[in-house]
Amino acid sequence: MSVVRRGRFTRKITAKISPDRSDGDDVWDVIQLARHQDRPYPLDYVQRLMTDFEEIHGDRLLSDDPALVCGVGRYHGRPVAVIGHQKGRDTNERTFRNFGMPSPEGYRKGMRLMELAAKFDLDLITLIDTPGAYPGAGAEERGQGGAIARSMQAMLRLPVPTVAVVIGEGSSGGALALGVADRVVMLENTTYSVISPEGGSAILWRDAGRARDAAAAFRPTAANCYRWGVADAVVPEPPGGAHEDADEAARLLDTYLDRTLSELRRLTDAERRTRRRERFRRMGVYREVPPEGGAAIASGRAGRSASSPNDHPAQGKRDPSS
Amino acid sequence: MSVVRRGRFTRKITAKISPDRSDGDDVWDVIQLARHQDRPYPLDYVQRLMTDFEEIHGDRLLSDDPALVCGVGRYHGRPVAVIGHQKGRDTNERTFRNFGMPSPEGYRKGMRLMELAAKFDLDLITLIDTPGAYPGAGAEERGQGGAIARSMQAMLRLPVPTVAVVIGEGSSGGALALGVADRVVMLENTTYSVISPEGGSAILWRDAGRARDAAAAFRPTAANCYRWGVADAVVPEPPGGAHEDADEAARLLDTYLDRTLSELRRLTDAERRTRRRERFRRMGVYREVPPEGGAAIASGRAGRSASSPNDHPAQGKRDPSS
Amino acid sequence: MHNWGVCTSCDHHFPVGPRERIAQLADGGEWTELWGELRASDPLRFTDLQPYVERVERAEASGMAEAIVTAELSLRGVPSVAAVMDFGFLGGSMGSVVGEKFARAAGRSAEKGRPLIVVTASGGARMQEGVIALMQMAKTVVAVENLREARAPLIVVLAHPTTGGVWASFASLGDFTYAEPGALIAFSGPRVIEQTTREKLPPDFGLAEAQLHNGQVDAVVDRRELPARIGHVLGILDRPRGFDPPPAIQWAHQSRERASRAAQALPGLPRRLADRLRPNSDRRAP
Amino acid sequence: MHNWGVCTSCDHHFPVGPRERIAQLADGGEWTELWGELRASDPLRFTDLQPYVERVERAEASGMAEAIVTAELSLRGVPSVAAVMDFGFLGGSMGSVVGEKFARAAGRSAEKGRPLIVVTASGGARMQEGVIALMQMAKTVVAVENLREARAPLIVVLAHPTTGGVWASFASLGDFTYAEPGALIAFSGPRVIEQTTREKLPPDFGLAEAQLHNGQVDAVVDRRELPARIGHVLGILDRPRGFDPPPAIQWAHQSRERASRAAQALPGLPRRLADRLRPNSDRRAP
Ligand SMILES: [Zn+2]
Ligand SMILES: [Zn+2]
Repeated sequence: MSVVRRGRFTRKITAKISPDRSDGDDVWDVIQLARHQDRPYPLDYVQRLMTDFEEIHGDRLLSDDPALVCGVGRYHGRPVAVIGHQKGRDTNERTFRNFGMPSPEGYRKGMRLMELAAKFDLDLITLIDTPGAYPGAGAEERGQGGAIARSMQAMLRLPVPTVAVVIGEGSSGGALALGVADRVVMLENTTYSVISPEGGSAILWRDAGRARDAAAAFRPTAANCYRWGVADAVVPEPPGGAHEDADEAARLLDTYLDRTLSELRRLTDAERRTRRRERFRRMGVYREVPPEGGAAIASGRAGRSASSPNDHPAQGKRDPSS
Repeated sequence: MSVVRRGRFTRKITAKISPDRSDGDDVWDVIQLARHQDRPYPLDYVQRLMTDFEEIHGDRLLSDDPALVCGVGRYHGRPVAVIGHQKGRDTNERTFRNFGMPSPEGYRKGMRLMELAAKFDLDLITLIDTPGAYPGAGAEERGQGGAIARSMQAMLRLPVPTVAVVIGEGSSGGALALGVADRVVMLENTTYSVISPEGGSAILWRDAGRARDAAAAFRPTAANCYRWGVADAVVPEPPGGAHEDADEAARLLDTYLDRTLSELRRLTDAERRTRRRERFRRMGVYREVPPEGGAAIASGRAGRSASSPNDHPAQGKRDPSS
Repeated sequence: MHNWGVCTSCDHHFPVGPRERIAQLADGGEWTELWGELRASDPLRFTDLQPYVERVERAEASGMAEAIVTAELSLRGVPSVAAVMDFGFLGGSMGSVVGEKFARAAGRSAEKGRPLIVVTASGGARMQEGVIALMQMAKTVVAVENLREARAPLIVVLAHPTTGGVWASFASLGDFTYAEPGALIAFSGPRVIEQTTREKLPPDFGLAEAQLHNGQVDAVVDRRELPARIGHVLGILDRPRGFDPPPAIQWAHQSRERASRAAQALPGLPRRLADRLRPNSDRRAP
Repeated sequence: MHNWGVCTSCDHHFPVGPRERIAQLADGGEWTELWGELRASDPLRFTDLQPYVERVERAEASGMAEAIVTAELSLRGVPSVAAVMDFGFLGGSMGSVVGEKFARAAGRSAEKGRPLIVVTASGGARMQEGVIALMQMAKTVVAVENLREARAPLIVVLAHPTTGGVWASFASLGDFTYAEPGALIAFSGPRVIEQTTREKLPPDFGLAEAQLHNGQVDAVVDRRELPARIGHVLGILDRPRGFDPPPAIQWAHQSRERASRAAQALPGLPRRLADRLRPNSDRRAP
């Protein structure tokens, strides 16, 4: 196969996605593109996709975290809620934004926006682009782990349609905290990974310099995440990457977002919540070996669930090697 | 009238309550009793009323506040949730408990317990005894006002039966944060007030030394609060006051609590929530003057609401002087 | 009032009466007062340095009805209900009338599905109504719950000062919360804190700008910009009527640099905070 | 294991394997393993310093099945489900098997209305399963939601160490959360923090005792007291069966002094905190 296809989105999602980005250099290229400092950030997409936008500030507990931008906007004539990791483009703004690494206060601001989304029946769009949640002593003391866990919990409980878009690098729980959505989509040149390649290098290779090797091992590109069932769709970017033409990047995302939200709105609140839970409940690849002296256990786990048309081959599947 | 009577509770609530504690000295006496350092505190009641008790700690955000004790216990063979202001008896414990003045973290721990109460269908009992929420710069920076407001909001949303008991002094929003319950009851020698007499003296008399005058003006005794419709019942204390016999004080409270919780359990979750909201919606005494050139507006506000058998004459009433 | 009650030289925000305030917010300055016939009562027969009834009578004699004015108006084309407090009436204290008018305003909003715009200015609960004033805090929270179920927006503007029981009830529960520059926002005022704790407070204690830093408000907004800002939010939250309006995406066919700069300048970007934060700081309360 | 794996001299809590742990918790040391047939797969064909499949094979060869053992047991008379992590199996890392077994355990709890007892010991997500390991965090949160709807208690015991994606998912979401003395509890470990921020960390960074102070756990509990403590909580939460048992209020006809002292000594009174707090302190994070 040479083109990533995905049901009714096939027409639009026909970009030049190599389906086999397992080569280490290719993966490294995508990582560089995902981190390109001229890539559009959440406020760049908001500027292009929304006719109005009003940011909220503060968690009502302790502080405001500029690493997460949260607000309400008008999208295709409807009110929506937006949460995005904002990295900052110049040195001053990067420092101000803490390089897009949220503190617990950021996730708690996000949960406050989710309450508004529930009250006002706003579709929720999250825009993911972070090297991870901020690793600081103060962040730990103020419950970084619990903030991420409760952000996922809040997304699972939301009655409204939710779409998570990886627009740059999506690393670690700091990314997933905003990723527990009805649909998870990745732009073409983005990554979604359990850890940054640098972090993986330090831990698995015990050597900070093996980031390329780690990247080649994790293979966290959009195409691979789609193949693994972690992403529901891959949205093409303009030639050369989103940083070459932010307007076109936004337009391509818009096509996917608008259609997907319309589709999700056709479901009831309860249906969306149930399917959202089922989607993540199915994640994982494992073997079931026969218990000692018993027969192989093979029932129920393999294949697609009838209740979800968006099931993935890689979800809930027993590995063929088992 | 010489005895405070209250529907089906009349039999038990026949203590020696003077119905006319408007005399300044009497009010001051009650204030002293309400603050007596040998009075039973929440853990003293828990010890006597519950067969088991497990305290929870921490707000999962920032800290643990020992000024508010929160936990689950077994009461008459059923699980219940308890939140109480704990003042501390000796100097060390008073310091540790911050004299029963909660920080925002205390109210947030309380809201965490309310989540447990909702999950496990636990009746909620709050035990109120505080000079007020802690007035500190840090408490303000961490959202003391919002913590109190959201604690009230959480109590209004609870599906389970809730009873608030003023067991000592109930001053200011720091007390009311735990007081938005299905039933509000006061022990005989307790007070419930918009502010402590000392605070009222400093503000209204511009003189810290007029606390007795302020007390006489606020008249915040249980009997008066009952008369004003702020308390649904007054629970008698042993001769001399609760500090003279904690066991007997607990037994007298137990009689009221057990019966009231049983009664509340007969309602549906929705009925309780609706009536709880109506109870506080009706609070207030005001006049409606005829608009200029118009007729007097007299409809609807006076008298009892048919939907609540526990309506009070003083709730939602137009003042007779209007 | 001249320049909306804002000093033309230093932008200091002077107090503004509730009727002027409503006129500032209302399209064409036109609005209809609601429940102006509600007046304070004296349930406790309260006397401190003077009888409560006399305080009320003197305040009423100056033309004010109570510490809150409720109204129907149109704000940037959106039919709305407003509840605006009056610090000039007994320190904007919340007694039974404030609680009842707030609750009625919220009820009207909920019933008609219209936004409730609240402007607070209050020293807290009205002590002369004793524990009955305290109960108004709970009453207003019930009203906020009504708004939530009706999906009616609650916009709160915190004017100077917003303290005590007002801050600890409905003023803290807005869907969107704006503060006027320099407004004191606190549950306990600075004097009480200094007397109780012997703490030396920072000069900006409890001020709107500090409370933005503390995550307690969404923005500090100049009074002259309030109608535009609130109108902007209401416009966003407005549901589509009938059928969806044409998408009309504002494709900004501008250079990447311009687009990026424009994005940085979106309303709400908390530029002022940048100065307060250390590089790479792992922020905690100052 | 001798003395539950706790040093008889200094009370240090040594690591304890999941099967010994379950036996410690189970009445009579009797329990039934569930889903022991689940084994790790290698969806990424992952190799770092050695192939993932070889790491798994070596770990399995030592008799462990995976980094979590799930079981049915009776704890102080309450039929329960347990999910106990094994730091000895690839650092207790959470891959697909941990996520699936946790989800099945929660499903069993929800279905039967039984408590789920979780003991965590984990370095975080299993990196060798890449982003699929990351997704297990969301999967376990779904499982916690199932428990909530079924009203089944979730008791979490945090053993040393509980870090990364485990702490940032189900381990943070217990109804009651206990930590073993000295357990490291953090999302980012001390080494990562020091390398990233150049911060000098306090010696008790992230330890159970500090996290109690930070409001992140309900209590620090000695391992030998865990069955009694958990049994106590489960006994409280147990619904009355059939009809209410006789009230049997424990009227303590003791002197006021004795009663008061007894109340002070109730389980859960955080005495240790007292030493850390300044008099009249308006506490914030240290
Ligand atoms: Zn000036
Ligand atoms: Zn030792």
